[in-house]
Formats: sequence, structure tokens, C-alpha cells
Amino acid sequence: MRYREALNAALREEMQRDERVFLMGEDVGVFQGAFKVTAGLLEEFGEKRVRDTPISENTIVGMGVGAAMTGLRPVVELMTINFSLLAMDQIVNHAAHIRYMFGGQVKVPLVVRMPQGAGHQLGPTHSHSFEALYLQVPGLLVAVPSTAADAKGLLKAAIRDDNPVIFIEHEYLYGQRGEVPDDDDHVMRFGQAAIRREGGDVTIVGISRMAVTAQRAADLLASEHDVEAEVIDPRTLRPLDLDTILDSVRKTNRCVVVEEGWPHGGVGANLAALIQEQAFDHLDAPIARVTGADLPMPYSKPLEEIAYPHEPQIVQAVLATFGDV
Amino acid sequence: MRYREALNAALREEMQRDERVFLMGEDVGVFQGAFKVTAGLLEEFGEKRVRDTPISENTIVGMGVGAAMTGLRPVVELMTINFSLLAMDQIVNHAAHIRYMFGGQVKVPLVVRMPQGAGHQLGPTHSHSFEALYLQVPGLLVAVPSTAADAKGLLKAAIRDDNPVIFIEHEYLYGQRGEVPDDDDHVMRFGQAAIRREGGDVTIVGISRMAVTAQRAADLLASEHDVEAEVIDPRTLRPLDLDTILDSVRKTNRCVVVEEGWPHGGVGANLAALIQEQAFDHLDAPIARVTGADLPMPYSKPLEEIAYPHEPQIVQAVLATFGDV
Amino acid sequence: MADRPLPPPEVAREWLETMTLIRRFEERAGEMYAKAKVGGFLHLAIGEEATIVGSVRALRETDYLISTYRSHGHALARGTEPERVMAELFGKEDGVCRGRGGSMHMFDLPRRFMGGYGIVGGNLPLAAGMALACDYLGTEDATLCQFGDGAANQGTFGETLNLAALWRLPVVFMVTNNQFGMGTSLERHSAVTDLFKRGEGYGVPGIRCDGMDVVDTYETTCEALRQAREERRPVLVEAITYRFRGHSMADPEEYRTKEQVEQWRQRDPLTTFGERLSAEGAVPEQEREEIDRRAIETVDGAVLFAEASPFPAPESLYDDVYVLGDQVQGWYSIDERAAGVQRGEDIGP
Amino acid sequence: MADRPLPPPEVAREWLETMTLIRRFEERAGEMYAKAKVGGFLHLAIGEEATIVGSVRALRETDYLISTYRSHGHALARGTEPERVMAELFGKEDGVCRGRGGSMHMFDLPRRFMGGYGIVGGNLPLAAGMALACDYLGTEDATLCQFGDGAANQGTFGETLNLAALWRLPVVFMVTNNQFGMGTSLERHSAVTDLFKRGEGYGVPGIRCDGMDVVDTYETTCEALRQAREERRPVLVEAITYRFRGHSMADPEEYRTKEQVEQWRQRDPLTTFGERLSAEGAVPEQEREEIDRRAIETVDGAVLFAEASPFPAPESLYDDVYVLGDQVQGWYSIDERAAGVQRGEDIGP
Ligand SMILES: Cc1ncc(C[n+]2csc(CCOP(=O)(O)OP(=O)(O)O)c2C)c(N)n1
Ligand SMILES: Cc1ncc(C[n+]2csc(CCOP(=O)(O)OP(=O)(O)O)c2C)c(N)n1
Ligand SMILES: [Mg+2]
Ligand SMILES: [Mg+2]
Repeated sequence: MRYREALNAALREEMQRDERVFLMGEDVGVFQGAFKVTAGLLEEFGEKRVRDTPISENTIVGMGVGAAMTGLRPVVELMTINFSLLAMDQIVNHAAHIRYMFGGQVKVPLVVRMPQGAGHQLGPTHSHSFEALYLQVPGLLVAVPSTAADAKGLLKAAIRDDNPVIFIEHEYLYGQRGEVPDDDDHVMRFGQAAIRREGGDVTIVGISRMAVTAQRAADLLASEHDVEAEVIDPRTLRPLDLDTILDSVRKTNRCVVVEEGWPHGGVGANLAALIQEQAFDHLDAPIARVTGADLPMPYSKPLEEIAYPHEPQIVQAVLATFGDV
Repeated sequence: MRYREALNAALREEMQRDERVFLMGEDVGVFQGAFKVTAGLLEEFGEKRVRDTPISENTIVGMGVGAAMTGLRPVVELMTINFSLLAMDQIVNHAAHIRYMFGGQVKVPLVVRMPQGAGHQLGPTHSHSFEALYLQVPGLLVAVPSTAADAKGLLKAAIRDDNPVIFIEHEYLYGQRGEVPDDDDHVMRFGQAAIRREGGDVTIVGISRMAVTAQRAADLLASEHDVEAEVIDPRTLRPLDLDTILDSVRKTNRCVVVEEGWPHGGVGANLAALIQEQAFDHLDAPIARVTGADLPMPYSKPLEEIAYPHEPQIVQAVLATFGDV
Repeated sequence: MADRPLPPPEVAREWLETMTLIRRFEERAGEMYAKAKVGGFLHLAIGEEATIVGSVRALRETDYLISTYRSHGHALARGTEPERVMAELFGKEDGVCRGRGGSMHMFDLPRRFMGGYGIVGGNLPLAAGMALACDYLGTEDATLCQFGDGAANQGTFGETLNLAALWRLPVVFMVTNNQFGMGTSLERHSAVTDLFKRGEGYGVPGIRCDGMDVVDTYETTCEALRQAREERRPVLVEAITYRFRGHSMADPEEYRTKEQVEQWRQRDPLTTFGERLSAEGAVPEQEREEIDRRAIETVDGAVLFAEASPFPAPESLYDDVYVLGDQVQGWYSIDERAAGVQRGEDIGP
Repeated sequence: MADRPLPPPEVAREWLETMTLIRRFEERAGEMYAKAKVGGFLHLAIGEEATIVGSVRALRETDYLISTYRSHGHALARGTEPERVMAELFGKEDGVCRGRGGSMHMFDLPRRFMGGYGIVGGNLPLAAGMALACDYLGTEDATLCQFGDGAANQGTFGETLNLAALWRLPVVFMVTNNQFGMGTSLERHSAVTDLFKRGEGYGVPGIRCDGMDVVDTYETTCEALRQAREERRPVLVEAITYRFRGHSMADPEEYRTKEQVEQWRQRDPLTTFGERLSAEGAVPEQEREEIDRRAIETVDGAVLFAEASPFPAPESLYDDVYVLGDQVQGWYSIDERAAGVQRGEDIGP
């Protein structure tokens, strides 16, 4: 099953299971979603539950918040994460804070789904990865699934959870295939990292699509450099399963974090800070980061290619932790 | 001179110096600014150059971008940084990216000024510190002045610079006094950290208001614990004067970063990642962070007090780097 | 439209009582702010009592109400205990929001008062979402969304009105036009000063009421709610009023003249309504004094209650950041101040 | 309003030439996309040529023009060399934006074409800012801001129109109503489908023109620009048109019927204008073929140019992130791919 289809199945199953679950977003209905994630759902569930909206990101999210406060379980799709900046106020100042600021009287079971990522030459307004903005915000849960199975299991969990969830998909992954348990109750837990590959020499943490790239790099490291990397995919950034990462680093004594977003203040920075705090004495080398370049994503293919991480940079960063560069 | 007055002087001098500089923002004119930073400017420069706007944050910033692209040098005030989330799209997708995405044809000499910070019981929608959101974004410059002199020198520099600048003031600091060089050409350079206090035992990096709190903590450390801390105020986060911090850490072998913002993915995370990358072998203890609590800022005084850093936490964090807790 | 007939005397008296309570409450809140019992920003609604009571009384019990950072009065009118509103201002554990929200962020779920919000214009989308939920769930409940003249300039205004009209949601938008957004007067912030006309381009018809007249405000809001509820046509109501005090307690009010304030004070909604009630024989003069005395007593009691209530315990700092349960047993933080709560080891399924 | 008199024959011919060039350019761009010479999203304006040329021709040389991600035609109409537009689509160094922007982000400063923008509704505030600058600097220049029917639902629409009217800025807002925002038809995204009326509540009067008729579009825009320029009254012009192709190249167009498309194609702005020119004797039939041939030649040349142009050099990756100088000699990055540029040691004053 493709990642896209796994998401679609999660939406379908949860909508079948719970009448309060509904979808809204730009072109999620008649158009079936800009990336076809919602294909067939309008037909199955009708206009009441699959709602095409005008282009009004801040208000769409805000309406989701209001509906969530009033007993529904909205799943809002933003066409890409780049446009979520228009909705930052509703996401941060409202969705994330409402429960706390009203003393716990109300909950906001809202899911905001959106894809991110470079690689399709969409240029500076359409290619960014913003998980590092959202992981900062208390009150939110943040998921970054990288496989079809996780996409399904985490989305179902997100919909059933009573907290606002930022659910970050990846445009490149939509077409990728993977095994997906087909039982209806493939509901995963947030805060449980996956060890994608075991290895004792170095820990590579890959975020979103970069979990996949990291695995490929790990294969190269094994076949070409005799380095056995352990590859960890945190799957959710809030809550964060730091323990699994720490256990691995305590074993390998080396860590490289790979992400597509910008280098300053990114996921890698957060993990590097946490890891050196908690496993300082186990580190044989600085925690390294491989990130997207520190610039707006260029359109031109050869520039875009070098502006986000590929296997060779990861291999190089890993080797550098051994001092072999 | 107070910090507020220093900002006022910077605005006045730059407006006198360059006709293209003008101010716009909510209540900057007749009301003289929510925090009185723009007092007297409407009277001196008239309605053309000191413009009260409707409450439309995204559009105010966007108009600043458009005017900056067309030959003016706008200084936009947002009443507090909390409301800047409404303008994130114009700040990130437009101001920061326009030069790059149009191949360098145009520049955006815009300053967005806004205060942040807790301590006045303004509650969950009015008390946050968001420098960590903005430091991520390539294309922006980010300033976090903590003294009256820096407020003036950096604001003048920001106005004269050809890049979009996020200029983050602090509500608590507005009333604080400090020596300010009174020559018209007190223009500072971005990317030059200040060593606020010399010391050989530990490096404390304080951001925005926390540079002040860190100095007080350093005094306590000296008087009560015989620890001589070096206190560094980076003054700007983009560009970042990492060299000054690294030099200090290479000397002291210990580092504590203090900030008011949230712990995950904050300034401290960014600095911790960079420092351990570049000065790994010089560290005798993990880089520690003292941050605001991981929650929306509560209104109630005793809760607010414990939700952002004070001297005791800094002292404790410093002592912990020596293993003495 | 001071010529709208009065409602039955018991009803009219209750309106007067509530307006008086709000007035006395706000005055006392101001005093408590001066004494530093209340912190942060304090926005009083003195002068706007008719707008508040007239519109809130038009609601059914199951309808939803949502407002701004200037909403002590809305909570009181909706029935929230003055004690708990005052305790919230004091930042105490018995406050409606356990002291977390403060003056700008009131909330009372059982009374369907869905909150005061500190972000200007931020509550409009929420209101539409609540109306959507009512429609979706097939109830007959409507939502009343209160905001200021300044808020009508936020992007959420147009976005929300369009969606509300497009989806025919049972929501009434009420712009409390008190002539100013902070220190910026209406004609300096809005190109069109007839704010009620601003919704037409989005399919939301507008109507204006005299926000200094509780009866007119009530009748107008009732009709608007009826349209929203029965015909699924959202309406924009503009209530013309004035705030007698500064924007917040920290406002020197240099942006308006004493004369202007004085002129509007002539139309004090409390006095004019009270006098009318006596003139028309609904509430004798003497009873009005009694009403006032009782309001003051209530407010006295509220202050005592707020004083006596404890501050939130430090250990409760991390309460309610999350709904703990399935997904979040806690979460990793570098902050050890409440280690048991926020440090996110998985404490089992 | 096909009955507006034609302009002088040379002028009319030039309009036809430009419309033809846009049509042929867009068709070729589509082909190049199919051949994977062009990446990303490609939004064609086929069907909208009259709206583009009619409105752009109403501008003076020093006026500012700003548009959306569907703006190859605007660049061409403004005079940008087809070669450089095509090279931008190819992601080449000789593209108008050195390949950094791509199809969605055109820009040509010398011609005051202030860009195509990928964020729907994001360009409205910029346009008002440009108009503000013109007003501030005391020039007579106006700004024309183009956006789609879908963009009229963004919050920036109301915010910007209010500010433009309030400050009397010389700006014309043109909503190119092509009946759809992506796959969502006008009546499914806007409660009021007469979009030109949407500005009234903000003090911006609206007028509609036939966006399939270049003459009507031209005359209407001229009058709007005159009002904006001379009377400092911003105007909202709604051009009714239709895009014949999908939203982007990846659109299966399941949201509309073939019949509807066919019906609109009957009114193809290129054909109807060409035929009218011949009928009224301005451009003989034969010359129209010649015009078309030249347009195809030009586009052929543009493709050759784009092919031949080099890709940007990897070393240029970090160019133009910042204006380097006083404040930024470089900046710290953990990325060493272009070490000389982005690593922020202070290289001296
Ligand atoms: C998004 C946002 N911008 C600015 C502010 C600061 N602010 C608080 S109240 C206010 C004026 C609002 O005026 P109006 O909507 O007329 O309401 P009123 O205060 O008159 O009740 C402003 C600018 C804010 N709280 N939120
Ligand atoms: C803020 C934002 N939201 C969503 C999108 C995705 N998107 C691109 S074009 C488009 C439709 C816009 O329709 P309209 O404004 O009518 O312009 P048209 O494409 O018809 O020219 C959408 C939803 C975007 N680019 N930006
Ligand atoms: Mg007001
Ligand atoms: Mg359209």
C-alpha cells in the first residue's frame, strides 16, 4: 500500500468509526486533495463530512479549533506546510493554548494535516520543511511519519487523541509503498521511536523523509565503509521518545541527525542539545547534523538537489564522526 | 537614558537623516506606541511618516515589504511579538525570501520591531518569547538588544541595513536605564557579541532580557559560590557571533544558555548544537540550558514567576556543570 | 430607537440588575487593579453594559457565546459567579480558569460562554467553528460572536463571514463599535465607518442597533439570532456604543476630548435605562437604589471570596497543558521544576 | 461590451500580437513540461490573454505591476524577453530570476513587473505597499495588483482594501475571475459571486469587465487607474474570464464538464479579437497568420535560448540570500557546501 493510500485508509476508517470525525480543507472534496490523499471520501461520506473550503488558511484552522471545542473531531488539511504560516496564530495562540489558558475546561481534539518537503522543484514558496517551528510549541503534538504503516497508525492515533495534533506528511513519500497491517485497529502510540536498522557503530536519526534517506545511507555505510549504523526514526517530535535515541547513542557513542529543514534551531539542534545533556559522557564525537541548506529553496533542479540532504552527505557526516574525512 | 528612550532616539535620528525612513504600526502615532517607544514622533514628523494602522498585522508587514521593495525604508511596529504569528507568512514567505527567489533583483530593507517577554502577568496570549522562531529563517537578520546602548546602536544599524530585520525588544527592559553614547553615529554592527562580564570558570550566554538576569546570577555566583562566570550577550542571533562564544567556552570549558522562550528547539538548543560541534573537546560538562517552562504562560503571579528563569535557576544550572548540586 | 416597548417588568428589572452588577463589578475591578490585586492588562466595559446585557439576554441557554479580552461583563451576564470572575482577576485557584487566563481570558463551559480571547479578531473563526458544530450535530443552537470595531479590520473578519454565509452557519457576528480600537478612532482605522455594511460583500447582511439601549440591542439581536437559527443566515449586528474608561487601565486617553466623553456619558446606558424604567413605572426609583446596593454587596462578596481563595499551587504549573492519556503520559522537557509531570518517560499503556 | 470601439489599428495589432505570443508561449511551455524540461508546478493562462493584455496595456511604463504564480503572460505583456521567461522555466542561469524562482516566481525590475507570488493572496499587501511608496515619494505612478477569484477569500483581501481606501493609495486591484480556485468553482468558494461588490464594505468601489474582451478590459482598467492615480481612489476591477487548461499541468479536471469548457472556448479571446480586427478592417486575415507565425518563431527562439543557457553553478547556491555588506559578511551555518560564503567570520569592516 502506498503512503497516500494508508493515509486515505486511516481517514476512511476513522470516519466510519466515529461520526464526529470530518474533513475540511482546500480542494479535499471534488478535487480529491491536491495530492489525492482524500480520494473517494467525498463520494463515500458526502458534503457534510468532506468539506471543500475557500482559500482562508487561518480561518479554516480556527474553525477546526472551534468545532473541536464543541464536540467534533475535525481533520483539517492545509495544502502544504508552507501555507500553514498563515495559520500560525490559530495553531499556536489558539489551538495549542486554549486548554491551558482556560484552566483545563475544554479540549481541542483537532488534527491539522499537511505535507512538506523539497525535491519537486516547487521553489521558494512551496518547498520548506517546518517541523522545527511546531515542535517548539507546548500544547501541540507533532507527528512526522515516514512509512505507510506509520502514516496510517499515527493518523488514526492523532484523530483519536484529545490534543491538537500537527500531522506532517511528505510530498515525496506519498507515492512510496510499504507494508501496512490491514486490521482496523492499527492505532499507534505517539512518543515511540522506531529503530529502522540496528547497528553498533553510529546512531543516525532521520526526520520525516530523511528517515528513508538515512536508511539508504546506512546501507552504503555498511557496504562501502564497513560501518554499521543504527537508524532511528522518532516518528513523533512531541512527545519525543528520547529514551530510544539515548539508548542507541549510549551504545554507539556517535550520533548524526538528518533533516530537510533549515540548520539553525532545527530538529537536529534540539536533539543535539538533549542528547549531549543526557549522554555527555557517552559521546566520542560531537553530534553531527545534516540539514537543508540555509536558504530559501531554489527552483532550478541542480541547485535544489544540493540544497537538501542526500546519501553522500550523510555518509560523509558519519565518517567525520570517526575523524575519517 | 532608558531603553525606551534609546529606541526613540534611534528612530528620531534615522528619520531625520533619511527621508525614506517612516514608521507604521498600530497606535504608534496618536497613542505614541503601546509602550511609548514612538512618543513625540508623530508631532515631529507628521502623519506621512508616522502612520497609525488598523489592526491587520499580516498586511501591515506586507505593505512594509512592498514599500521596501519600492525604495522606502519602513519600520513596522507590531504591538507584541505574540501578534507577529499573524504576520508569519509575510515575514517568512515574503520578506525573507523575496530577494533570493527573484534572483537578487530587489532588496527588502524593512525593520519589524516588536517587544516580547513575560513578567507582567499578561497571560497566555501576550507573554511569549519567539526569537527562536525567527532565528531559523534564512534571509532575516534577528536582533535581541538587552541594553539601552545596544537598543539604539542596533536599531540604527537595522534601519540602515538592506536586509529585512526582525528587531526584538523586551517589555521589561523598556524602563531600564543605561549609558548611551550620544553621538549621532552610534551605529553598531550586527554579529558582534558583547562580553558583559569576564570570568574564567563558566560561560553564561543570556538572550534578550536574560542577558541582564544572567549578569545578576553571575554576581551571585561570584559572591556566594566563588565562581567567576563570563557573561556573553550575543546581541544578534542572525548573524550570530559564534566565535566570541566559542573563545569563551574554550577558556571556561563550561556553558549555560539562558533564554525566556520554550525549551524545545530554542536559542539554547541552537547554541548547544553549534558549540558542541565546534568546541567538543573543550567541554568539561554538557552545555546546560535554562529556559522558560514548556507551557503557555499562566497569568497568575506565582505561577508566572516560576515559569520563566530567575537568578536561582541560573546559579543552580551553573553549579550543576561543576557537578555540585 | 428608545421607543421600543419595554419587556415585562420582571425581565426589565433583571436586565437593570445585571447591568448594574457589571458596572459595579468593573469599577471595583479597576480599584483592585490600582491596589495591585489584579495584574496584567485590565480592560473595563463601563459604558457598554447595554450592549452586553441586551445581546446576551437574546441567547438561549444552550446557545454559545464568545467574546474578547473585554469580557468580564459577558461572563457575568451569562451567569458566571462574580466571585469566580473576581478570583480569576486575582489569579487565584478558584478563578473561572484557575488563574491561568486572567482578565483577558475568561471561560465558563457549563454556561457555554466559550471564552474571552486576547488576540484581536482571533475568535471569529472559532465562533464559525462552533456554529458549524451545531449545524453538524443537528441542534438548534446558535453562536453569538462579539468583537470590537478594531477587530473588523483583521483578515479573519472577511474569511469568517464568507465561510459562515457560504455554509449557512447559525452564527451572529456582533461588532461592539465603541468608536475606538485602543487609541485609534473609527474613522482613522476604517475606510467605511458603517461597519454593519462590511459584511454584505461576503453575503452577511448587516443591521445596526443602539448599543446604549438595552431594549434595542436585545430586540435586534433576537431577530438576528432568529435568522441565523431558523433561516441559517448569519447576520452582522453593529452595536453603537462607547467606552467611558480608557482602553485599559494604562491609558492616558490623549486621543479623545473630555467633551466627547462627557457627551456620551449623557447617554449612560445604566442611567437612561433606569430612569426609563422608573418613568414607565416598571421599577420604582427606590427599588433602583436597592438594586444598586445589592450589586455593591455582591461585588463586596466577590472581592472577599477572591481574597480568601488560594493562589494556584506551584505543583499545578503543568496541569492541563495536555490532555494526558493515550498519547501523552508526559513529555520530555529540559525543565525539571515539575519533574513528575513533564518528563516524558512512558509510564505504561 | 464587445461594442467598445477599437483602438487605432497599430495599437490593436500590437495587442493581438502580444495575446498571440502569450498563447503560443503557454502552449510551448506545456509541451516543455511534458518533456520534463520544466519542473515544479506549471500554471498556464490560456484563455486569459485578453485580461492580461488589456489590463497591462492600461499601465504606464513607470507604473508597477504585481501578479501571481500564473504570470508568464504578465511578464511577456510587460515586455520581458520570452527567452528569459522560458529560461526561467528551464531553471537556467539566464532566466529572469536566474532560475531561482521558476514558473511561479517571475520578476523583472527594470520593467516594474514586481513579481509573481506563490502564496495565494500574499501579493495584495505588497501592492498596497508599492502604492504607498509611490504616494510617499510623490510620483504619479500607480500599481496594478492581479489575483484570482480564490484569492479574494484570503484575509489579506479585506485588510489590504481597507488600508488602500483609508490611505487613498494609487492602486487598482484586479481579480481575474476565471471561475475556479483550483478545483473549487466560484459558487462553492464565495458566498457572493459578484466579486466586484466585495470591496464596497471597505471603501473600494468595484466594476466588472469582460475579461474575454481585450478592449473592454483595457478601457475599464484605464478608467480604474485614472481614478486611482488622479483621485487617489483605489478600485476593484473584476475581469470575467476562464482558463481553458487545467489549474496546473497535473489537473485531471474532474470538477467541470467538457461542455462548460467548450462553451467558453467559443469565446476564445484570441479568436474573437482577431476576427473582429479583420471584420473591422484593422488587421487583414492574412496578416493574422503572419502574426501567429512570428509568435511561433519567437517561442522557438525562446526554447533554443533556454536550452542553450547553462544551469546555475553550484557555487552560486548562496548568492542573494542576503545583501552582503555592513551587517552580513556571511553567517554561521553548519552547512559547509559553500564555505566561503555562508560561514560567518567577520571579514573586516
Ligand atoms: C492581533 C492583535 N493585535 C493587537 C492587539 C493589541 N490590542 C489589544 S486591544 C486592541 C484594540 C482593539 O480594538 P477593538 O477591536 O475596537 O476592541 P475594544 O478594545 O474597543 O473593545 C489592540 C490593538 C491584540 N491584542 N491582538
Ligand atoms: C496560501 C495558499 N494556499 C493555497 C495554495 C495552493 N493553491 C495554489 S493556486 C490555488 C487556487 C487559486 O485560485 P485563484 O486565486 O482563483 O487563482 P487561479 O489559479 O484561478 O489563477 C491554490 C489553492 C497556495 N499556493 N497558497
Ligand atoms: Mg473598539
Ligand atoms: Mg481562479
